[in-house]
Amino acid sequence: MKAAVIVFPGSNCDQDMFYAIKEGLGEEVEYVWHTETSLDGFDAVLIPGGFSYGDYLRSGAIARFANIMPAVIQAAKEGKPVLGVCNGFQILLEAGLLPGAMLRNRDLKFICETVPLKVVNPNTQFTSEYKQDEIIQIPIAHGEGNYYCNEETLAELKANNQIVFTYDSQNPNGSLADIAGIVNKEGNVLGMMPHPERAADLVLGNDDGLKLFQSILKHWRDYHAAYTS
Amino acid sequence: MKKVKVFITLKESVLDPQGQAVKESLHNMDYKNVNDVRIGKYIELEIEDSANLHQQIEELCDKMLANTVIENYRYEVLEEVQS
Amino acid sequence: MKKVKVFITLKESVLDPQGQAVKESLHNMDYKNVNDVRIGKYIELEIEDSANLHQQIEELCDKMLANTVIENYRYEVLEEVQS
Amino acid sequence: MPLTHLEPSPEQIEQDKVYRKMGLSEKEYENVKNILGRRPNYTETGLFSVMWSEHCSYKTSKPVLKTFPTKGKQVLQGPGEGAGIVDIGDGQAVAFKIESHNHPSAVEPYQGAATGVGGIIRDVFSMGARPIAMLNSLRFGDPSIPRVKYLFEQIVAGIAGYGNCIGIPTVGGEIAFDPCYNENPLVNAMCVGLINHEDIQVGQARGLGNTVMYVGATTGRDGIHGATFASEELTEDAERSAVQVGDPFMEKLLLEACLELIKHDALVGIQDMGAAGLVSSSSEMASKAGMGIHMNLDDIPQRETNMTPYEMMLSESQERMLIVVKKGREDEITAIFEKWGLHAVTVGEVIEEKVLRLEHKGEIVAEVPVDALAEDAPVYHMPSEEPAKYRENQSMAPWKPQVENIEETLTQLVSMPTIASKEWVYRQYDHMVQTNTVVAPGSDAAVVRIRGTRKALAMTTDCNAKYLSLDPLVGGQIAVSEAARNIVCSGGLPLAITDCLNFGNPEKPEVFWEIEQAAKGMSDACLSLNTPVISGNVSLYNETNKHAIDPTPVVGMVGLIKDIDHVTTSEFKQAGDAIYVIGKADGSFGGSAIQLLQEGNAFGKAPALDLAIEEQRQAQLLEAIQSGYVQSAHDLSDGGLGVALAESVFGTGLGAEVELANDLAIELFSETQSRFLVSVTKENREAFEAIVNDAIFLGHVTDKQSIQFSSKNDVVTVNPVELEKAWKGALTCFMKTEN
Ligand SMILES: Nc1ncnc2c1ncn2[C@@H]1O[C@H](COP(=O)(O)OP(=O)(O)O)[C@@H](O)[C@H]1O
Ligand SMILES: [Mg+2]
Repeated sequence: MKAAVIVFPGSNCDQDMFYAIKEGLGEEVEYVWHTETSLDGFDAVLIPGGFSYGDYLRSGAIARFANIMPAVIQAAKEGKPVLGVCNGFQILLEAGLLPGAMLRNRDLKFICETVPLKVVNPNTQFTSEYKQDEIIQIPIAHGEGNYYCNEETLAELKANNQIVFTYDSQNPNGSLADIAGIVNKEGNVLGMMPHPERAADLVLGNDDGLKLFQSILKHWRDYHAAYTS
Repeated sequence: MKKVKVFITLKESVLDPQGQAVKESLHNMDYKNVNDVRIGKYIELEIEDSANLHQQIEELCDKMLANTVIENYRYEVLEEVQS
Repeated sequence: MKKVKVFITLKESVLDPQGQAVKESLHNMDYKNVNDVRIGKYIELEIEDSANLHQQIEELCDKMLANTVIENYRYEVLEEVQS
Repeated sequence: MPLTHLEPSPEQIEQDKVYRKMGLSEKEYENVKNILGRRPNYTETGLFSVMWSEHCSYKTSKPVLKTFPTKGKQVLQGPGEGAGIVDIGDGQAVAFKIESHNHPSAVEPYQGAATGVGGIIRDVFSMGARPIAMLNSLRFGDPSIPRVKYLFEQIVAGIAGYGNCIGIPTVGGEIAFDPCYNENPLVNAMCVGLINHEDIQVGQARGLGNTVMYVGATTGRDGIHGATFASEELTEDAERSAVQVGDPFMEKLLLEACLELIKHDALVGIQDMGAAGLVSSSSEMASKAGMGIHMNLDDIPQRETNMTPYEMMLSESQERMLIVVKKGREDEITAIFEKWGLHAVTVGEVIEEKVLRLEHKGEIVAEVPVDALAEDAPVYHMPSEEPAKYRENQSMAPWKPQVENIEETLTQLVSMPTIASKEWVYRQYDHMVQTNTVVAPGSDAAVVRIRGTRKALAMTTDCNAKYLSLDPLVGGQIAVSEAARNIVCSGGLPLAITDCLNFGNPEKPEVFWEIEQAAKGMSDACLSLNTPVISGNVSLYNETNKHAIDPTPVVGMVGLIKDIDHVTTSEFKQAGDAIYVIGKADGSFGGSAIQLLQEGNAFGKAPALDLAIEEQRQAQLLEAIQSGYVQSAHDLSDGGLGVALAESVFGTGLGAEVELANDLAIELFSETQSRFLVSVTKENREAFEAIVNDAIFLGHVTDKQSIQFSSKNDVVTVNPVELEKAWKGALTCFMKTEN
């Protein structure tokens, strides 16, 4: 599998994502600069966290107009897995690949800590290695992770099983329905505020996030096996 | 050259955590007569005039300056400014 | 009950990194006719009327809403709103 | 049209003593006239006034700084450049420096702190190093005062805002509260970077005819005279125009672009524009290279219209760098910056004559010798005098606390803002980005691994100013020793220090005496512990209404952990482990937390320190850790053994039973120096004791949620759950209560 890590000016978790794939997963990975226009040849698209364009105006608001974005949208249409973490999630929202928007954290402060997440939907290509309702420890680090959408959208998210991760026990940022991560209807675009790439190396004391990347890989392998056999 | 003022506000239905916090601290500071606080953005643009100026401003607002999932906007086009 | 609109802008001499970044990206998106962008805050208050309303609003702005070391503010008091 | 005609003429400057307002003394002005052989014009007077300010020239602190030990096998770059650099083997090195942004933070706390962080990061990447971690050392007044609370909240937010955005983890630091900082908070930021030996850069403008380029943010009127401002006491009407706004996004681009630039062979020299902006970067680069610079100010990217040469040269707009490149290679350099959306522009060239020559609208508007601005700035030997307060403290009879209820006292101690958990603060800092943080804030030193090796770096900042207020010499020794203890407890060998000397007005002989004594103490400790001073910063005039702060020489230290397996943290690991304290309690209470708690102020003698013992214990503990015998290690600092034990239990769900030889109040709360709390598995006890001479066995880690202290005539049990609540909640509680 070959993954692309999209790099915008101001991305700062690009390396972390890169190492999660390269060292955590042992798969091929390349950085793709925001000025590129094609993602041909990549099997998965990863939009890392950080402060693209300084988070100025609104987080993700400027990045969605980068030259690479049409290719990201194209990849999503083709059914390739697209993962947006933290700022990547915010960009996916701004780009309309996922529904809803982000507000500032309830207590208006940036929060960096490891929090328990519940895997509400293990039946996606990003979560198949987790068990239903498994509690995992994943770091968060954001100032605007307070997910919001209107009632119809929320009803739809629930009806389609699009809520993938929720905050367990304590909601750190005030997000609607404790939402920490959602997928699109088709199930191939995941946006999440917590950082699985920060929990993919035991030297740092936690590899609960690794299964997310392993799920992507497994799905890709199964899919390939189906096509090549 | 025109000066354009854009006012961006959160939609009524959307909770405004910042406005809430300001209101609470105003109450704590004994400004009890402040009933509501909503915090939005105020953007000033200097933009070269064109035939479809209004259309262009709306495009800018819709696409970039405001997130219409949660925000409303309003704008005013002001007098000519010297460039 | 009065509605008050407060406009908070960065002082002229103070750098506006947000405005700068937005301007640059508008240029990259081919909105080359946007010459300047300054980003400030727009705050709406609902406040019970009082004899010294203006004094109170100014106090609020000075103490809490604006950071007068780097920001200027302006406000408008609007029509009565129903509470 | 140039606005220079509005400026006073050279004659008027002399007559009306305009130079005084800019911060030059009569004598200094005369000196400038001698150097130039004429009266300086307005721009030139400005150049001298900022470059000769304490902040840029260290004119009063230089004689003191000269006494620091700066040499060592490990030192690749000592003081004098953007940051100091020490070797860590395998062709790798670590660059670090600490810097103050006290005055700006007192006026505009968010931006003051943010730009402080931005400035120190530039210092590190301008050496060619990639910043891998940030720390910060903060001092605030009494947190029940609303203004203090506001400063605290905003300063922390500013540090977070900048560091989080740029993507460098903020992994550690320290915070203390004391009324002496009520109006004068201290904000010291430290940056640590990683570099390969061959990439080390210096800020020099070498090579006749080479091109001087400017890159980064545009120049505005912000922060004009900031350096002078930092060299004065804070007054009510302190110059507010000095406020600068940080742009971490711009800095992130600048950082990435500069680290790419470093690898380019067309680069000759690079320096950030920090204090005194264009003047200091250009004159220092030229002076160091023995050359001069001709600059055309029309080419300086400007944010505002009608800027005068004076304004451009003195502006402290942030996120700017000055670079010197080989002539004819400018396009290659421009291309690197273009990729990052930045515009590098040519603004001048290196000339033979050792002058800084400024051209503006076709005229030469200033011409001054670079050495006079930089290396040959005046140096003053200030009178110093032992303060009466010191003699009084030395002659006092030892103070002893009266403790009725151990549990209550311990609860009060862990609730003191200085001792309480700083989670409220570091939760706002992204301490994990870059995914190398092995030990996050909350233990002794932070630990950051070096990817692709077995190595890791331990880092910390420390200074207990209360001890220094009683005895700056011993306090200075303790500050360095405490930093080293934290490094050792984490499994690291202390390598070197950076320091930030925060003091009051050096023109007062008593204050200057404190500076000298503190520096002497720090030097003693640096020599004993083999941690030379490789970089640092001085912040004087920290006074409001004539009250100086406690002497606060903050020590930033980095240590090398040879193997990631040696990483050790402070909390207990498992029930059954043996608990040891290294070193006996001797009843030192001068400046202790319990004295502050019970008496409201510090008095008496500071705790004594024996550097030979300090060195020996640190070496032995490190050996025991490296041998794999140690489960947890924690140094005893504020609050003594009682607090250290409690901290080692917090968050573990474990408990402890310890037996102490003497009176519990003395055993638990005295702040005798050079002590450590260590836990060791049963199997390793003998091996551990064989290495560490002064280890005293105290008892065991238990799986009961209680801490039991017993002595000959006392048994006291403390509930660690309640204690932890008090410790964790204290700061949050302070920040939540409204005034
Ligand atoms: N300003 C700060 N920023 C980040 N971390 C901090 C800050 N202040 C304290 N900490 C962290 O809290 C922990 C306890 O700090 P402190 O009590 O000063 O430790 P010690 O006494 O061992 O030096 C340390 O891990 C320290 O890095
Ligand atoms: Mg410690």
